[in-house]
Amino acid sequence: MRAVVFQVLIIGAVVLLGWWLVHNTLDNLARRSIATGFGFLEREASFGIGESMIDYHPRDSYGRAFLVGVLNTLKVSVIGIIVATVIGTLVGIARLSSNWLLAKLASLYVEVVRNVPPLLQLFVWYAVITESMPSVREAFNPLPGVFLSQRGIKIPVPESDPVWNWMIVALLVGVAAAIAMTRWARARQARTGQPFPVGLASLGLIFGMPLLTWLVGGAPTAMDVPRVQGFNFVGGATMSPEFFAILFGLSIYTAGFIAEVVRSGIVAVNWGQTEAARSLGLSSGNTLRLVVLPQALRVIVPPLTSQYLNLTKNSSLALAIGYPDLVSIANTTINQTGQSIEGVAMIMGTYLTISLGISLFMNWYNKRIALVER
Amino acid sequence: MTENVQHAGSLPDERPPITVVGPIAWVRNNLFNTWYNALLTISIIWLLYKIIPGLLSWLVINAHGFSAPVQECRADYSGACWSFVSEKLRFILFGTFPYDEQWRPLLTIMIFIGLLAASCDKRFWKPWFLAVWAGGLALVSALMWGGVLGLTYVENSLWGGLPLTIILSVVGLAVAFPMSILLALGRRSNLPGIKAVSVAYIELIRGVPLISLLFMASVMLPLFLPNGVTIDKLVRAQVAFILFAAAYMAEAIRGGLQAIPKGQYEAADGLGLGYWLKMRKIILPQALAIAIPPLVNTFISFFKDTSLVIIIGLYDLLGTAKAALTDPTWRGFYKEAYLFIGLIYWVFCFFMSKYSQWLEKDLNRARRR
Amino acid sequence: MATTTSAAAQRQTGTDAIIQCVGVHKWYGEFHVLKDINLSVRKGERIVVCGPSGSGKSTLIRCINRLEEHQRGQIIVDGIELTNNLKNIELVRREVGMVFQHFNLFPHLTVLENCTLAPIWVRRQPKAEAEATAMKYLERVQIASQANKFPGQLSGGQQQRVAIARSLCMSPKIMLFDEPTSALDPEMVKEVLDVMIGLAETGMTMLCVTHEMGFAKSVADRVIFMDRGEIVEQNTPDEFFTNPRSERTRLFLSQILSH
Amino acid sequence: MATTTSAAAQRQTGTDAIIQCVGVHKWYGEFHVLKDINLSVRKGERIVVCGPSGSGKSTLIRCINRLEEHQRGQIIVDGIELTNNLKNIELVRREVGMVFQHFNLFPHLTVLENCTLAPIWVRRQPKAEAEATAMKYLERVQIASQANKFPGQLSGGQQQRVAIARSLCMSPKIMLFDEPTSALDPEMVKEVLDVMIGLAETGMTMLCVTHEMGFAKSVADRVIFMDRGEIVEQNTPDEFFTNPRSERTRLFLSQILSH
Amino acid sequence: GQTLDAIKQKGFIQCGVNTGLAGFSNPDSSGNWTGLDVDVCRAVAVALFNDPAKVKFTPLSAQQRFPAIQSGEVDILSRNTTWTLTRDTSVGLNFAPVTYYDGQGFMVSKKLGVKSAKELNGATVCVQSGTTTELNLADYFRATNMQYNPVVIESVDEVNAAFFAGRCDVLTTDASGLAGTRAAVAPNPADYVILPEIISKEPLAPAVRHGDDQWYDLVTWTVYAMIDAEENGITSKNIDEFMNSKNPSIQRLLGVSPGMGKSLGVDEKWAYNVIKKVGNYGEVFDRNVGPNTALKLERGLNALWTKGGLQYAMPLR
Ligand SMILES: Nc1ncnc2c1ncn2[C@@H]1O[C@H](COP(=O)(O)OP(=O)(O)OP(=O)(O)O)[C@@H](O)[C@H]1O
Ligand SMILES: Nc1ncnc2c1ncn2[C@@H]1O[C@H](COP(=O)(O)OP(=O)(O)OP(=O)(O)O)[C@@H](O)[C@H]1O
Ligand SMILES: [Mg+2]
Ligand SMILES: [Mg+2]
Repeated sequence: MRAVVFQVLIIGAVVLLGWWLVHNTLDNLARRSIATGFGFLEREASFGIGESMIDYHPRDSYGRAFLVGVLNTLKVSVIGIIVATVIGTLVGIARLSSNWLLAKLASLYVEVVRNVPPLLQLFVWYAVITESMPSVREAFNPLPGVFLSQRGIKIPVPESDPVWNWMIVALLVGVAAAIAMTRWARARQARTGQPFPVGLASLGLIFGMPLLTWLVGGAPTAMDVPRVQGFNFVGGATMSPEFFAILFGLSIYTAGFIAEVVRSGIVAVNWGQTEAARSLGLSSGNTLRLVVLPQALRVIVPPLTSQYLNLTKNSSLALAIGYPDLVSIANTTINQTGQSIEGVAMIMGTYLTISLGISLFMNWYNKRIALVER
Repeated sequence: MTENVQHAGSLPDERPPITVVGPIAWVRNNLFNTWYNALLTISIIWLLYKIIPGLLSWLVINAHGFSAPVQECRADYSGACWSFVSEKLRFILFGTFPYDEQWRPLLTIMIFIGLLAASCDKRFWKPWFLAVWAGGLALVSALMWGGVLGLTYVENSLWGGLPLTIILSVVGLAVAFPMSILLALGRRSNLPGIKAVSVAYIELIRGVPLISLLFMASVMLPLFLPNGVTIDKLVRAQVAFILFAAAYMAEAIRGGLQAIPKGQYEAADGLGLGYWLKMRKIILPQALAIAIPPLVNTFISFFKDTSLVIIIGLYDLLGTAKAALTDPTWRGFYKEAYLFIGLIYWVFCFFMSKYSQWLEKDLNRARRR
Repeated sequence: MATTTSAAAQRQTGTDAIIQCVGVHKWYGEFHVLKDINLSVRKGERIVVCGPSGSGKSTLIRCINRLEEHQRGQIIVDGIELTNNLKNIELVRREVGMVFQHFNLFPHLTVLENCTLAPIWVRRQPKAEAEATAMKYLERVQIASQANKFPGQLSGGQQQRVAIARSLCMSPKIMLFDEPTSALDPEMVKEVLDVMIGLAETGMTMLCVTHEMGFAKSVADRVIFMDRGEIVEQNTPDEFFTNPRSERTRLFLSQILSH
Repeated sequence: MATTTSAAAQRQTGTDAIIQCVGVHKWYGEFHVLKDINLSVRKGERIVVCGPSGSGKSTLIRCINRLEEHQRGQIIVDGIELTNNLKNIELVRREVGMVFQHFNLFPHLTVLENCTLAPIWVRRQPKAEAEATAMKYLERVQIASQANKFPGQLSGGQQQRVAIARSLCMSPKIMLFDEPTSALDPEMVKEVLDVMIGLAETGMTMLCVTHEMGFAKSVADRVIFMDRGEIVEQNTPDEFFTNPRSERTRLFLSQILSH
Repeated sequence: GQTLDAIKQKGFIQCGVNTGLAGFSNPDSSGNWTGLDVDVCRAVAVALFNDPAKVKFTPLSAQQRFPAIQSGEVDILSRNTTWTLTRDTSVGLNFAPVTYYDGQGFMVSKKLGVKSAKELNGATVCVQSGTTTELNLADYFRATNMQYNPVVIESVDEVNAAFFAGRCDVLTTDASGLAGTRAAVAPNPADYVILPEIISKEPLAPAVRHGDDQWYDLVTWTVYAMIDAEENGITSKNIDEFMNSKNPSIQRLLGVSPGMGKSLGVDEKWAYNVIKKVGNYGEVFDRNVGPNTALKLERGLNALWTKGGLQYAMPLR
């Protein structure tokens, strides 16, 4: 009974607090005659955005501008998570390396990167990238058509041709074929015991199919090669220095944490497991793949999830170095429309959605690999 | 006959071959034990050879000393301008705190460092040490605000730099700590109402970036409050920090709570201890001990995250460094500025992280008793 | 008596030796663990290694399948010399089964999967075949009914029996045991010893570090006593227990039997 | 004979019953663990509960101090009916001591602190008084010399004795034991049983789940046999062991005694 | 009015300034606020309290400034804020006279050989976020039908650093900022040119909240007094000589002939105090951003109307 009263009181207090805040807000909005509602999303944004995954022009709406921001945030988060995982795993393994120099270097990396505020690191990376790259005219040209300069990395993209669309289809077919082949190979190994070089064959399928399509389609070679015109390169595709700075800044920062997560996961797997596997004659690769990693993962996955969430949320620091992420664009929007409540609500809602999505996926994965114990 | 007793006497211990001990063995075993390690070693040495000289020449060889005039730095950018740091040192450390009174924040920093250092010692983990902390905080407030003991009053909008960073994190964590305990207990409560509120709070706060919470505190808080009521900026930032820290620490503590076997709860119930007594005397002491390492990790990240208050125009350490860079005379020396404050952050965080590692080992040893 | 044994030992150094250690030395840093080990094991021989703690028994056994590296001397297993050559090491390990004190089962795999992992990936057996073999050995260690459980769900004795079955599934020519019963509760020791005795009866070459003197007496062809990294005495069990030649052996036996 | 027992049982349902269960039912989800339990325990009575694993013995005992909630029927302990009323539950728990299979000592407190915690905080005794009482009981369980150690430094048997002393310090009217010896090594069982026998001799009301039939024979006033959530048989120990009424009891006894 | 009463009661003015903009508001090495915007606030404090220290500064970022003035967190916003219609109306501000006439311009590297903003098609432009600059930039390129690629960064210093590192072809901000930046931050000022086009009008003025005309008047006339003093040649050094001036408008300004102070509700010597303790407009300009400072700004539009500029004080009478 007391518990019920207590709960009712608490929930009542929360509701009351909420009502009080809403009431004040409405009151204040009315008093200052500030407009509310999401109508502004359809108004013309009339500001430029440096990079976008979809077509965007200042005459587009605020809503579209916001979408550009969301996509940019997703882009950084997704690629960042992948890059951070790769770097973090490598560094984590390097810390355990028998090469003293490498192990020390890796722990130096972790100690430096984890103990300096990420915002500061972003500033440093941005400065390093912008200052160390050559100017447009003196762009570094490591491969034909690929240019590295202060404007970022420019790569050639093929000029539009129906074959390219077919190649995308072929790629998908290749992926599907690779999956089917993996299944088949597993069944065949179960049947005959002969393993099949699945990795190589999959690569072959995934890259070979589009290549074949390309050849069949008459091998169009017309490329939209970046070239200097006026101030900048025209043509090709770009990865901007801002994107690089935020991507690598965040990845390198988060990788410091992931490295520790990975290291502790691997250390948590008893050395006896490796010895047992090796003494059964399993090769070191198979030992890692079949014995150590599956066990390390269950230690690694939960803290890894938090790191992924942190990386995603830290991508909001992008506004400090000029990457047009969702916070940066929402900020400009708020500044121009004055609709801060809606703006902040949209920011928070988006991050919340992304975070919950990552959590759900990782929890599902974690459950799948959980150990059965007595 | 002799083969059976293979060695009638004990064989002497021989010196190991040089492939086992000594510097050559060390180099062989630690740097060149496999071909790929050899390759790695060589590429790392090459990389260091490429990087270190340039770094050294900028940091030391070509650098301008601590008293070099700015014109000298402007004439030659190939070395660091350390006179920027000496010129702006007091501003970076103490912000806009009245110049002649800056011994007060300095003392504050030292008191905090002393208290924190003492707190690292397990012998001080006693209830009376809370009183020492309370006394320390009282002393610090007296020092920072003044208005007593003949100290002039300094309002908190003038605080900045390192003391602000430390105050934000220490006070934030101190207040968030009890909150986080309640939240963690709430999340594990079997009262659905309490549980729902706790879960919603924790997940909502953890799902959004701190920066957007700070942003809300700075831009939107006035809208939430009754007309005319304003809240001090420092307080707002502090509250945002507390809300955020509480959610994160609650999760760390929940981990500790989950590690307590069910039997402990039942034994406490069986003795007739009520809920709060059970928590206070039995469960929390054990759970918190387990949760200390993740808690210290949270402390570290919050210490770093104070740098985000720059978003709302408070001059923490990073803020003062950036403001120092806006002095027309000294614009442009941001490398020196960032390096300097990066070092300060690093020192604090490094000690905390080392301490947490040590503590984890120590507690594990104690638990295995 | 003694002469027969030495003659037998002489014969064993002949060509049908399946394990041959010649002047093996090993150091851990400054510490000289194995000193001039000369040992030769015939096919089908069952050897028990004993000695005080820290005398290098485990190290010797682990050198034989190259879990540790020796620094001087030669170890030849099934005709293959153990060097840094990775291929050779893997070849040797296929032929040598090892059972550890702490079982080291793979906790993420079922009992059956534990047993079929190596046959499938190393011997490239078809899954069905590997499973059939595995079930055969699991039956032999009387644990077939647990085949689909995870190791975490089994008792220590059951786990150790699975570990033995897992090694047997690779049909090794030699089995190495490193104190296989010392991590078990007293009731479970018997289960495991029974399995090992059964195994010995099939004529498997076995090298077993153990302090179970009953086991040594009933199945060993030879008992090796080590101390401070040396082989102090090799003898038939009868001789060894009743008439140890070295003073040290006597001391050791008095301690272990009074226990 | 049977009539005497049932008559005795009849008498026990009278007013001097300190525990009374009337038509108690309990479910875990879909699973019906306790079925129509009627039980009445007089002051000073010593009851042993036995039965196969999973028959609901623990559940019954745990319902009596409300570690579990029953869903139908009444449980009245020392005149207080167990309902959702938190106050009542705490009152009952003060009068009922419980000793668990796994001791559940508080590892962060010394033995003495384990014993004084509840008296100080629940009974509000002065510390000195609580400590004196605690020492008295620790002496009774012959462990006073360990008073300042932490539980982690004691053997299982010692820990269980501390657990008993801890309960006694609250001067409970009733003591519940849930297989107090089954987590102990055989050598330690006797220590604990001795303490329990000593306790029985002081006239404490005891309800004890145990498979130690020797204990049952020597101290129990009544043995209760449970199966599948029902009380199948209640009887004096003599009757129970020599002349069990139900077929199930007989089967159970044959298993347990042959062990 | 409400605001003025509150200020008088608490005894100081709360002044919102930029978190750091060289020459306009930035803390010096000992943590004192300096700059043109800062001096305007000090002048108002002198007019009201005869004490330049009776003002407290709240550093505000671009996002924070309007909520801060709206909610009453600050009494006056002296934070390089452009006077626009929307801000005057829907944000609810009253702008005092312009203290700095600015216009948005472009700076480019000499190496590019660009002579006019018309040639900037396809350029990458560094711009600070959250200001009118961002919009003007978009408008300009749309109007001239050119393409551009913005790099939008939050803080001025990062914007400048990015530009001088070569990240952008063009740096755009208020022309005052450009000149100052070139003078003080550029590794080699001679390598950069400021293009002749000014693409927007940026009148920067202190602002107060709607609702207290008295307070607004005081801010307005404090600024005019400073300009008027310069028109009359009165400086903080020579002001005492003018106390005996026979010029009636000077007499009114310096409170020798009373009346002005009374109608503003302050001390009759308010203007005298302002000029004596803070200086006239020219002095303030020269001290903070003028040719002798690290910013090296010319008076340009901010010269007196008599010297070809736009600064023009309304008559004090
Ligand atoms: N990795 C290592 N580094 C250094 N010394 C080691 C290492 N492994 C073992 N030793 C030392 O080598 C000696 C022999 O070890 P080993 O494990 O072979 O002894 P053992 O005879 O098996 O003893 P036990 O009966 O205790 O298992 C011991 O003194 C041990 O301390
Ligand atoms: N929390 C629970 N949820 C669901 N079922 C439970 C729970 N606790 C116990 N059970 C089930 O209730 C039944 C009775 O359990 P109880 O622990 O009372 O048996 P027991 O007689 O004490 O057995 P044992 O001798 O093994 O301790 C068992 O079948 C058990 O699986
Ligand atoms: Mg060993
Ligand atoms: Mg039970």
